[in-house]
Amino acid sequence: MFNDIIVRHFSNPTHTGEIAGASRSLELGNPVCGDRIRVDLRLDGDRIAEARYQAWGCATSLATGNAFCEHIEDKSLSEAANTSATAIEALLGELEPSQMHCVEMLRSLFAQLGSQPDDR
Amino acid sequence: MFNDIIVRHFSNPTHTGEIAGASRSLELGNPVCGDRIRVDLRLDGDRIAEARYQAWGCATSLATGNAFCEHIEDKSLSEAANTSATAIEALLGELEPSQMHCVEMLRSLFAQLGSQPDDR
Amino acid sequence: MDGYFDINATSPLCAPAEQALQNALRTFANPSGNYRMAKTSRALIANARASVAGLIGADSDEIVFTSGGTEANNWALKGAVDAIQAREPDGGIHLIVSAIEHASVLEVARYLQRCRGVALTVIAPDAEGLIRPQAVIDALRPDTRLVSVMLANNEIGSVQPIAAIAEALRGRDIHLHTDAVQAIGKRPVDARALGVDSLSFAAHKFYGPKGVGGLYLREGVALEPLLHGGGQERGLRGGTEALASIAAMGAAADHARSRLDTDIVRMRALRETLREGLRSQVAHVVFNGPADDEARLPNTLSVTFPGVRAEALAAILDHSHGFQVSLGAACSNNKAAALSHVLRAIGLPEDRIRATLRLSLHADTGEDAIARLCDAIGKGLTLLDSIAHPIRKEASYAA
Amino acid sequence: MDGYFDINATSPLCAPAEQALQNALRTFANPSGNYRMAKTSRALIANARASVAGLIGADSDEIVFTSGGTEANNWALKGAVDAIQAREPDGGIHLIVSAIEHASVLEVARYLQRCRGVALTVIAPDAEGLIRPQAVIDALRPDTRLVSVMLANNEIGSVQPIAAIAEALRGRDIHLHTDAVQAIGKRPVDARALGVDSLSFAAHKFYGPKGVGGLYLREGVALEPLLHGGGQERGLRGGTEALASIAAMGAAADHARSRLDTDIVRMRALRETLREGLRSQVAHVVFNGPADDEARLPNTLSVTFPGVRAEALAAILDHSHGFQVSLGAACSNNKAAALSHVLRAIGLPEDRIRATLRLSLHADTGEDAIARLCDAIGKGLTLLDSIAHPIRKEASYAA
Ligand SMILES: Cc1ncc(COP(=O)(O)O)c(C=O)c1O
Ligand SMILES: Cc1ncc(COP(=O)(O)O)c(C=O)c1O
Repeated sequence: MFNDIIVRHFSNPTHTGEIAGASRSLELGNPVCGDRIRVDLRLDGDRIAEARYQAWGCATSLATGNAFCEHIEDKSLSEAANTSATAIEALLGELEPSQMHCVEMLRSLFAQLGSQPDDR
Repeated sequence: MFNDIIVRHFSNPTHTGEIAGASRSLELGNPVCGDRIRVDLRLDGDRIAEARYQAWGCATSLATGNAFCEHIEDKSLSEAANTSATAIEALLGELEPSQMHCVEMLRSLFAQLGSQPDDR
Repeated sequence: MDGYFDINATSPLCAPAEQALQNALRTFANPSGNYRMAKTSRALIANARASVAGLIGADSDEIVFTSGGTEANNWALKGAVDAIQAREPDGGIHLIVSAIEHASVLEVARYLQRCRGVALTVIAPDAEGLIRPQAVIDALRPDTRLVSVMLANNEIGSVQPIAAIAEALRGRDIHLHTDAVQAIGKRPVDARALGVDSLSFAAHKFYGPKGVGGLYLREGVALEPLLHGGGQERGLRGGTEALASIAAMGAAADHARSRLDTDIVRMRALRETLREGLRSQVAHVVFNGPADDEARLPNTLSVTFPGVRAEALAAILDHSHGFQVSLGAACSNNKAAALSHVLRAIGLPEDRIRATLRLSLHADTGEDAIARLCDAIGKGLTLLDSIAHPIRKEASYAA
Repeated sequence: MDGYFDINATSPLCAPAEQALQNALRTFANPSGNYRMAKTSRALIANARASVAGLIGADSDEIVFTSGGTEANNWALKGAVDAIQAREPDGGIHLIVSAIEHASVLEVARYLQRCRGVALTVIAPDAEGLIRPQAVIDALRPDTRLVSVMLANNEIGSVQPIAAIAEALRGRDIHLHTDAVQAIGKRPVDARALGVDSLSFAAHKFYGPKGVGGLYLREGVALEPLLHGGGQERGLRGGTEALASIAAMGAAADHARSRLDTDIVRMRALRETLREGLRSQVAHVVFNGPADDEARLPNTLSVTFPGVRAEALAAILDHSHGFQVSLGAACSNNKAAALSHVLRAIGLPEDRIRATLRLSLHADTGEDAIARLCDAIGKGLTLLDSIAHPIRKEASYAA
């Protein structure tokens, strides 16, 4: 079952889509269940002016993409990348064991945000 | 459980007691469950003027004594003794398996009625 | 209900249980569902589990719901045997049970002996119906792996020293099961304090519905399931949950817990009134079971009327006076089958067993109902006396 | 109820069952009692037994009540193994079950293999989910003593040729059990005509209460009890009878019987409407299970939306549209455990299983609810498509 935060994110996603000519893209796949998330960013200097995502997977994965974009949009890249572990976990609310892999995915997204694009 | 006939006979027995100076007595014991019935008869010639019983045993046994006395009282000895097998069975109504031994007791009583006192 | 003196057989629904059942009738979603409706069903079960756990001093996680006391007893014994045999395929299993267990323990023990290669020792109670811990110790063998002694006996109300038995068995790798079906709601039951590995209960003995109950399974104790299936009850007991019955059992548990202390005091007083009433009404009457009030259920009287066929007395009480009581022996042409194994085990001879009634009362029994019962018993005995007068076996029994 | 498309999981109480349950709540006497009150309880059970027997073409004497389908399935298989092992302690036992049985059969089969020395063969269905009688015959061994094939599958609705299987097994001294839990109330079930030795049912699948059901046991067939106890159910199943639930099950059986013919016609029509609605709403949709309408339950649709995560679609249907449906696979990090064993058995690859929903409707489902469901599915797919658009695995699926 889904907590209210997850429900809001997957049933009324606010940040879906692609960004033509995105400044940067993050991409992620979960090898076990096959879930995938891609996030496009439009940067305005250090500021994340726009974040849009596409996702394929279970409802919690879809919610994860939206929660991530909502959280980072309008933040500076470094501020977003430095989101604390506690704050990351709080982003999805309380999860059931079968949904825990989405916290992992979320952590990966934040980690990618912090690493230099050319690190990849 | 008890049918209505049995209930009437054991809860309001009409023929309990002994007859001082009885013309004849029938007596019966069930070796398995220990039930006992004794019936005293006062004969007026061939007519059973009075039948009284004492019994110790389960409720159906107690009812059996009363049903027997009620049935034979005021009949001639031969008429009572010749009560048909069907009529005997009908006297106690429909019985459960655990109550069937009372039909046996009833049959014995009728059989004793038919045999000469000196047969015993 | 006014003439009902057979509460140990089963109880009516208490008002809170009936209300909970009514409320739950429309909560029908399968708790295993992946949608919101299923949440309500799951919450209902979780609440009931907490209520039952609270009643018997357990954690929610230690409670598994079953279809009643019989399933719980079957499961505890068969599930333990399966688990032990799986762990140690070559080891023998010796099982000890008391002779006064309910059929749902005794018949399982006989099945395990007959079909599953289990060695069985049945230990006798003393004349008061008590199983001394020493009797259990004396029966121990190196391969003893399983002991089942009931907490309270349904017929004579004797309460067994389970905590002492648990103490004696500690450290020996023996599964100790207790059938608490008859104790719950009639005395405090604290599964953890008792120190048992498993403990069974049935809702209908504490004013919940029939057909639902459960097993307390101490944390860390493993049993093979008896009902294998779809993973319900954390994989321990398959089957779509009996939602409404479980909800009602939870409410009955809360109710029983809140009333217990006053109920016990009241039942004791009522039972004393009944005992005194019988003594004054009947010349010759014998009470079976423990002499010590601490070692008996507060609501149960096993009464022998020497020389009387209790079956006939019970029939008169029912049909002429509207009282429901229970027998030590049913009328049957099959002697052995019909005699109470409990009364036999405490040494009553056959004629005494056939002369025995069980009177079990509830806390809401009226003083007047007790007076009327004593009066009816007196009248019934007088009637039976008048029928049997010259041929009765023993001296006159009506006062 | 309006958005409820998960009737195969469980059904709500029908009005007659609820009424019967209400009426029975005050009938509390133990049916084993020796007094008049107990007669009412016994009559209630006898009536329910006759009603259930009438629904499935059996004699009252052939019906034994249990706590549900899971207990009935466990009992049939374990009880047969116990009975056979008691008769022939030295003979081996080979058991055949289909791969698409419910967990309450499959898990029992695995238990019997693991703990009871039973040899097990699991036979595969064809791609439509049908077990051919020849597949059973091919699996036979000289020591085959037990076969269990369900009458109707809960996930894809395939109806198995049980009568033909029974015919093939006749004279071989093999116990044939069928799990009819999902068939009853959805198609005519005649236990005698099927020719099986035992058949299980659960009230909550035909609008009766949860936690009660039973086993049809053909006259002359012997099983060791699973619940040993106080001699209830003619010694075949111990435990104080679940009076109110049994009464409600009886009423549900009468109700199901009287409605069956019209219900079937109506469910078929509704299912066609649903199928057509999905076809017109969704570009790419696959229906699983038998092509032949005679070989499938009239109310069940197993639908695959290739390229879609059904779990996400179901979540949207629930939270945004109020529809309850069931999944072919739950979201889980443990791949194997979460995938439907039925869909795997008919050969669906993992991504198709994760793309599958089960829609099971009831006869009172409104046409409008079906239209709204199709619309909601269309909207849900469009939303998912918009989220996944550039990274989805397959071509666009919304029409
Ligand atoms: C001591 C005891 N154990 C077990 C049971 C069995 O409980 P149930 O009939 O609910 O299965 C009973 C009562 O019937 C009992 O008195
Ligand atoms: C085919 C089948 N058999 C058995 C069962 C088990 O029934 P219950 O959950 O009532 O024990 C179910 C449903 O849960 C089922 O669908």
